[in-house]
Amino acid sequence: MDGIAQIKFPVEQEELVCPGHTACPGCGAVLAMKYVLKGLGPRTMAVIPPACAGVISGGFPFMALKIPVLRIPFESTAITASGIRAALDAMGKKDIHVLAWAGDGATFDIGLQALSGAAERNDDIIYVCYDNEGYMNTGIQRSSATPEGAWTTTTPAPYVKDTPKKDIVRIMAAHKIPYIATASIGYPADLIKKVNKAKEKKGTRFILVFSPCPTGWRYSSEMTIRIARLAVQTDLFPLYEIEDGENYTLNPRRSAKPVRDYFKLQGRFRNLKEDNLKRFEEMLRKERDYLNRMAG
Amino acid sequence: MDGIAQIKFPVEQEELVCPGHTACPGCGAVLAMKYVLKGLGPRTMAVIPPACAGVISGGFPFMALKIPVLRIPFESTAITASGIRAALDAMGKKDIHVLAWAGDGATFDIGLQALSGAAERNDDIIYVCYDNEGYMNTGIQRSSATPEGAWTTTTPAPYVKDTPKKDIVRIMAAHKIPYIATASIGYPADLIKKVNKAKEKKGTRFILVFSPCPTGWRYSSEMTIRIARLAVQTDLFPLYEIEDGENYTLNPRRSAKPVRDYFKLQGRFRNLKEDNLKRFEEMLRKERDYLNRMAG
Amino acid sequence: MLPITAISFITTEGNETGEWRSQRPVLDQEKCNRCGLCWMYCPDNAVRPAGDVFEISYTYCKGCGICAQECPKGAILIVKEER
Amino acid sequence: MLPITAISFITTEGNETGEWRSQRPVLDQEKCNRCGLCWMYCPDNAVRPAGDVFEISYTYCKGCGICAQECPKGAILIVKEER
Amino acid sequence: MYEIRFHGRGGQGAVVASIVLASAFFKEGKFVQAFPSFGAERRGAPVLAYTRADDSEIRERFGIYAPDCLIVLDSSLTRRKGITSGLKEGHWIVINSDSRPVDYRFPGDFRVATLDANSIARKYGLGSASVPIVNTTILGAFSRATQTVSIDSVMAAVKEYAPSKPEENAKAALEAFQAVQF
Amino acid sequence: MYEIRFHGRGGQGAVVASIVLASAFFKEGKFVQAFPSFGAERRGAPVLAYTRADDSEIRERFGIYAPDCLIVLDSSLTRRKGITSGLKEGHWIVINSDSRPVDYRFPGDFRVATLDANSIARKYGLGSASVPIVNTTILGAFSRATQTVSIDSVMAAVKEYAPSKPEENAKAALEAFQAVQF
Amino acid sequence: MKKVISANQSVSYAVRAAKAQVIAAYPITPQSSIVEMLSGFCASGELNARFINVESEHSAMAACMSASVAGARTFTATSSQGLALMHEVLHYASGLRLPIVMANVNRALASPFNLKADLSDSLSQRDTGWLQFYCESGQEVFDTIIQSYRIAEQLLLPVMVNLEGFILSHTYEIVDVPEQRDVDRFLPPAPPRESLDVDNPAMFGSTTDYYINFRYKMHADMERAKVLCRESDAEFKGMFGREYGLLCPYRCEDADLILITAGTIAGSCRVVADRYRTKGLKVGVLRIRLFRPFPAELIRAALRGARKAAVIDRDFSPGCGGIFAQEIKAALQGSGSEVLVFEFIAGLGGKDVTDTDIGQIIEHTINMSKPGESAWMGLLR
Amino acid sequence: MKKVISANQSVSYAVRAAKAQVIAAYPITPQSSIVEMLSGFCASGELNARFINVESEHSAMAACMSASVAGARTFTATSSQGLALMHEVLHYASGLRLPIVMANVNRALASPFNLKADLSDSLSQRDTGWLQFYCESGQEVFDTIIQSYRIAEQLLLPVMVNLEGFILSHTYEIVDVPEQRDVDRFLPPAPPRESLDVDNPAMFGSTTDYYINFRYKMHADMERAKVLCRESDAEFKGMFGREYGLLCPYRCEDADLILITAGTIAGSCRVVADRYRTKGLKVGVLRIRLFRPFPAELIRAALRGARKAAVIDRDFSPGCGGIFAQEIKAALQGSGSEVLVFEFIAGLGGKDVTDTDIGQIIEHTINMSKPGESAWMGLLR
Ligand SMILES: Cc1ncc(C[n+]2csc(CCOP(=O)(O)OP(=O)(O)O)c2C)c(N)n1
Ligand SMILES: Cc1ncc(C[n+]2csc(CCOP(=O)(O)OP(=O)(O)O)c2C)c(N)n1
Ligand code: SF4
Ligand code: SF4
Ligand code: SF4
Ligand code: SF4
Ligand code: SF4
Ligand code: SF4
Ligand SMILES: [Mg+2]
Ligand SMILES: [Mg+2]
Repeated sequence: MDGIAQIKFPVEQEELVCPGHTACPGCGAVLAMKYVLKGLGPRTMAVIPPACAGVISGGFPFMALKIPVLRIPFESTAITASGIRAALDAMGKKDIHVLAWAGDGATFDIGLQALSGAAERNDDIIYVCYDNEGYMNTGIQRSSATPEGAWTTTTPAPYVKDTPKKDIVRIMAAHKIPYIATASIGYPADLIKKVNKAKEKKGTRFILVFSPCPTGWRYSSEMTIRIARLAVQTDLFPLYEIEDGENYTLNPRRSAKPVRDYFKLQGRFRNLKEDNLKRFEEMLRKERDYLNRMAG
Repeated sequence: MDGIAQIKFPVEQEELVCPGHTACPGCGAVLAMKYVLKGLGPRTMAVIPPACAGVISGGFPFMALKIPVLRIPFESTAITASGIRAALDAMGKKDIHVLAWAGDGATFDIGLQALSGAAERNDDIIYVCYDNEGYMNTGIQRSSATPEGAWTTTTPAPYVKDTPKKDIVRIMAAHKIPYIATASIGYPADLIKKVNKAKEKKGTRFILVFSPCPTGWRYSSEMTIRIARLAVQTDLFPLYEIEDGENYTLNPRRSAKPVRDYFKLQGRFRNLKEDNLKRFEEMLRKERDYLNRMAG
Repeated sequence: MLPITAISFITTEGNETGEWRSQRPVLDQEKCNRCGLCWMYCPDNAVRPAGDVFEISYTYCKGCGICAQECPKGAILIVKEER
Repeated sequence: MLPITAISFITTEGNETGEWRSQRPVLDQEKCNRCGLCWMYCPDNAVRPAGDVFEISYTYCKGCGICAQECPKGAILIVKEER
Repeated sequence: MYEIRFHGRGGQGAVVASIVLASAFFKEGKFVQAFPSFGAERRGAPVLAYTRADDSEIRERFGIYAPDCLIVLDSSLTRRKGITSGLKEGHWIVINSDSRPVDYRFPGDFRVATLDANSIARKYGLGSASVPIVNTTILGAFSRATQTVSIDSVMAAVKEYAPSKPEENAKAALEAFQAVQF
Repeated sequence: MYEIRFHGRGGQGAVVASIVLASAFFKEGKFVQAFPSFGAERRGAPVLAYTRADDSEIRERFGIYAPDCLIVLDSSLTRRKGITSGLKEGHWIVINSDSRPVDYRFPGDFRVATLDANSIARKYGLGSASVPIVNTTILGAFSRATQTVSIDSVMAAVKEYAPSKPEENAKAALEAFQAVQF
Repeated sequence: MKKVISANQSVSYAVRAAKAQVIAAYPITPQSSIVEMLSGFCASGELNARFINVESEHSAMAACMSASVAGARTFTATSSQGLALMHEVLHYASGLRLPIVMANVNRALASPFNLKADLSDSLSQRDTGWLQFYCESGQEVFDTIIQSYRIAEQLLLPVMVNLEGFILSHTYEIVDVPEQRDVDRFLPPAPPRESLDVDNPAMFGSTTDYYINFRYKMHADMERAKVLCRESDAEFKGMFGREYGLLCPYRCEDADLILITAGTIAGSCRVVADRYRTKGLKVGVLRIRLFRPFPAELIRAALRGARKAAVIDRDFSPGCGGIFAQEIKAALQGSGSEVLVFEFIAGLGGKDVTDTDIGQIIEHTINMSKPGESAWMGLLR
Repeated sequence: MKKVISANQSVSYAVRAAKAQVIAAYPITPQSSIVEMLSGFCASGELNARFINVESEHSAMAACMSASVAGARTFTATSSQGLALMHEVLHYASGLRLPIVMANVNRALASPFNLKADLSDSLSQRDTGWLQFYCESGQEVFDTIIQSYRIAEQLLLPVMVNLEGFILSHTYEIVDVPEQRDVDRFLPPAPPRESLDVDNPAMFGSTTDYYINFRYKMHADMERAKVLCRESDAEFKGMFGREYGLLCPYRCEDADLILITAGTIAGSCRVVADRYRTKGLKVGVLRIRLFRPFPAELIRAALRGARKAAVIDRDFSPGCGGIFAQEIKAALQGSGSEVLVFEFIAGLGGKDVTDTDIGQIIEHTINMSKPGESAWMGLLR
């Protein structure tokens, strides 16, 4: 198909996500899954906890993914991946990627301990967290990934969330695992590149994928990609890699845009106050300095 | 009592730990409790999960501590402290310290998630982990705080533990809580000083107290203090503070001793191999660099 | 005959989500430069390479509008869905 | 009469752990400089300030030997417990 | 007992409509029940909601399989097969549509009422121009067509439940009451 | 049925002794049971352990309240009140002690056997000089005094269970067998 | 004041009226709207309580537990997986004798997943030492939560109030929400109890050889609970004109056949029972409202006259059967009762239990001379 | 080969003999020595299995679950709090139809804490869809674990093997550990089953409206389980000369009074029963070995001749009573049986159940004309 040859970036064309899935129109989480599976390919087994990803993956007798999937308890994403790896090893099955696929709630909150345990044992799994900054599947409640100043149904307007987003990447870095990356559905080529890099390593690999949610973030569905990019361009979601918890590689910095541009597109930030904005800029500066210091 | 006036360091003399408790002879964990309570004083409420600390605190109808204590589930140390704080606030009770007192197993492993949750909410509690590097109460099994190369009943000789100790301090630092400190029962004055400092702050405060265990570490009981000091002197357990996750203050470095001195006193390290030692020295160097980088 | 527990084998391709659509993307092959971005960014795999062009499958397209928003050539127009 | 559930009020001071001891620390007040380290380091609070000296309570002392080990003046001797 | 089934799409507010209608009946001293057809609601995906009203206490806790009325918030849904399933013969189908009742053919003898709720909703600035929110508006048409509940009660209920623009919502319902064709 | 109660201190290996003795009986075709008195064992703190032996299957799953013999691993424990509680009159108390049987007075008519297990254990390098491990040694004395199990069986069992120095442990038991006074 | 609200909203209003002081909860379908509404109340100050956004249900219950030991009035709400995750802490809460009140929105337990009504989630907590109520309407949910606080604080045992997911939780109906001052009269601040106190230090929940004695106390108090529940129900009627009882019999006095069930199925059963009554068949309905403690005596009394009973369980203990059916049979054994108990499993995973289903159950029970295996209703082909 | 070992060691040897492939476990008193021994076997290679040092029991069961879906033979062991923490995942394991085998060392549940034997921990998992065996000797523990793998893999349901903490787990006695090749003959590698497979992708445990149908399948297979358990027990006897049955009656044929219990108490009961037999009193003992699925028919049969039964429960469901007693009574109801069932709660929190206690139970049962409230034995003053 020479038409495809013209595609500006070379990517696996096989789709492991089937159409007909039940994600909302414009869902970023589906795109994250689409890209990650393009990177990993069909010899992948996945565990998926309750989440939008669970709903999207299909209800009996239907499945939206063309790989083997196990639906697991909300607390157990990483350890169930570890269990599969242990079984494959015990049965002598090789060349299979074990993917732990979870939302931010399952990763930052209820599944953090199991994840920390897998990281401590350096179990041979690829853990991908698609981050839509809240419990979306249950109707948009706050998670510890919800940014300060955001509305959710449990941080109701006008009070909104008053604590900053948990820094899961730094937490994982503290575990000194072989590979950590942040990525965004706004930059599929970069995301897929990082997945491929993770693929080549052994041990616990962690990728945080920024995945906007039109339904939960209160924006119009066509803006999903734009918003994902803005998060990176405003430094709210910097893209970088950490190897062995110590070697930092930052993506080349994109045109720095003011954070306002990002916030104003989303209904969830309608109640953002000036001082929030100030704290944000302060916070972003600090974070940038930290990353630069680390990148050395 | 002027005799006491001569004591080289001024410390609270009231004992909130009663004699008659059932700790093993030479137990470091009891000393940690003794010092921390000297720092916090009697207007303190504590939660204690299953652990040696639980056994030591007494069995009905006896109690070894002179403060109110709640015995809690193993997973729940931090959140039960948060719950007490919430109740005190709701009932308008002030000037009471809520102490979460847990071992390394309850902190690094099964209770990590609850701790992370409290830290994310910055709940107003003082969390002290007495670290004896293993599940001692159940008979010396490995925890993720058990150092590489150590024997435990679940990392049996000659194989021993082959993964490094989880870096809980870095994990907590990633939560950017107001105060974090490492301390040791080998240096009570420093420990109590840090407790007092923590006392003055609000929000989630975390102190990791190195607490040798003659029974589990396989050494003769009179060496408890000596071993605690050696851990610091060899840089295996550096003493420092972190404020707001970013401001590091390192204790003045003590005479640097070779790690061997520390290992050779303990039966649990009998199977330590040369390459372990190498990795240790390498690791210690890295850690020192990291701390220095962070400190200034 | 049901399996022993909920084990799914059938893909979701039978579920025609185009039915959800309230607006419809229309691709102008003239303007299109075959960059594939619409294909890359479609959350529903409703844009597919067909020979040397890209086509939109209205069987699945939910009308989110991303393809139109991201098309560098403005080759995709969003129109109201008329049924 | 028992409480409604296991609520402890009585301190452990009734439990004479000195009974566990197989070796006994003996404090030589002559050598002692009152630094209080033995008091500070005793895990069983068996060293107590008494007036202007420190005394060892054999009711609780478990004979761990820490006090002797840490005494800067070598004022504490460990002897075999004879019963 | 009077039972209504709502047909809408995710985002159109069919569930809210069923609740508003229930409280309209409640204002007239009726016993009421309103419940959605349970499941993850996605924008644009077909959804169902139900309302029950009766003069005596409602003890039924099972689903509604033979409704006395259908309220269709999106005309395109009328082409889904089985949309009328269970609807009692001779009863009402109230449709948000700019076509006339006669343009609709359903398998069975039903009474059809239509009104262009979209334009009315737009007129009163309910929802966005592209996606007007018609869930309150159409209740006016229901009131007029079925005569089961007064427009005043509907308007009162609408005002009570409208998250914003209560007056506009009520006016829209009233206009629908007047504009409905059957 | 023959029931033995061990009195020791945490770290002395009373529990292991109860198991070794059970397997000694087992080697003579007896049915056996050995169990500790349950609880956190701290060095120096008094601990109890039990052994049952019988010619027929042992179905009893309750505690031992009237033992046929006491084995005391630490002479200082003999001064604890109630140490002989339940011990059947006329039965044996085997004590690790450097004093003679006659030096002991117990409330009731019991037969006392003593041996200096510490020096024997030290001699064979069992445990440390300060803390000799006497749990295997004393079983030799038990065998001789009570005549319930042969020294060969004891030695065989000792060899089997000794974590280290099986020969020395066995020899110590044998020497105890010879040295015991009663 | 009467409102058209959902049962989940009814829960939230009740907790506000009860003036809970500490709320720790975690979202889960179909409970989420409770968490959302309550966090709203706390944020706006309508309810002066601390809301803890925990990271899991295990922590939610742990927080309620410690806050309760500290003396606060606490609340949480959950469902299915969340309740299951609390399991360990549920045992603690009762063992510590804490007056915690929890709403559980009944939902099927995974695996496989199903978000709809199924009582197996709360029934599989039946051995945890919690009182358990099962409600059938939004009004009853409100009233039961208010009653529960009073009972819990008198008895020092935790109470679980159950409502079926969606079928009840998401159904809007008329609820009379009483005036705050009336609620305050019925439910004053908790009577003082042993709690954490720096001036009187005590240790709660330590290790003990008296374990069996404390279990016996719990046993005795569970017996007392039945009396207390009746008393507070009566008092409640005095103030609010509504009462429920521990069992809710409908036309049972002269019934030959009694349908026994819990929750919303009871309402539908009454509809069908009346139909059969008109056909001259003496059918009654017995709804079990209080399941823990299990009112065995009342069950025996209620069934005294009947020849047959048909138990409809929206729950299932694999390898055993319907849970209500088993405990009812245990209550009847040796009581000299001759009643034939027929067992039906229906409505698992939110399967609608229609009037037709109930009709079939009645027919089946009439036609069979004696009970056989439990019959499963509404299996899909 | 015969050895003097503890029941915990017996568990470990059995798991080694069963060639488990993935073991994930977390230490807890009194189970710890199992974890220690098994991690030793895995480290030394004596057992070629992956041992996962999980950070909690919730993760231990989750790991067994996923490893089992991936096709491996898995094992875990736990006790009390650990088992309670697994609760949610226990439901998953059965719902996913996984042949996981677990040893549970029965211990009292907190709060308050008590480390000793109490069957309430496993019995409060009775609704989770696991088969449950209760053992009385180290030999039976070994044999039951071997049998369990076979049953689990034929049935595709998980099995829990229970042994009482300390009283059994830490008691050393003679156990005949069979030759590996004999075990291999009895227990070949697991028959193939649906599992994760990149060449045939499938999704396991997704959301479904067929929930009730899958529950029905589980119900049907639980019925089949009783047959399978008897079959494999018979086969086991053929190979190893030992069999147990689902119920273990002792001198019940002609008994007027039958003592019913589970676990180690049964042994002591036999001793006392014999004493009473010599006094001319016809006492029998019925030990319940398989509790899930509950062998109701066999219970009815076993009690047919008896006039009275005394159920001794080392467990307790607050607000209900002894759990064995309740289920036995439910099984008897409507069966025409006249047997009078007396209920006794004894040995909670490891309280020793002595021959004297059992004697009192017998006396009590003889002297009372009909059952009253459950009697609690051995309360401390
Ligand atoms: C133990 C447990 N608690 C709560 C839930 C309910 N629940 C299911 S999905 C979900 C939110 C998931 O959030 P996240 O992981 O961020 O995924 P998202 O839905 O946002 O994609 C919750 C709270 C559950 N299934 N299990
Ligand atoms: C849920 C649960 N799992 C396991 C246990 C058993 N347990 C009690 S204490 C303990 C180890 C505690 O280790 P740590 O926290 O390091 O304290 P330490 O005993 O070493 O002082 C374990 C595993 C438990 N009580 N609860
Ligand atoms: S709620 Fe958000 S994340 Fe979930 S499916 Fe919809 S768009 Fe995707
Ligand atoms: S085992 Fe170690 S930590 Fe525990 S009481 Fe003994 S010495 Fe202290
Ligand atoms: S994005 Fe636009 S230009 Fe690129 S392929 Fe699609 S339609 Fe053509
Ligand atoms: S509108 Fe959305 S769903 Fe439709 S083709 Fe474009 S991107 Fe795909
Ligand atoms: S440590 Fe030595 S010198 Fe100091 S007070 Fe004690 S005995 Fe005296
Ligand atoms: S020996 Fe140990 S217990 Fe005794 S006084 Fe010295 S320090 Fe204290
Ligand atoms: Mg999310
Ligand atoms: Mg520890």
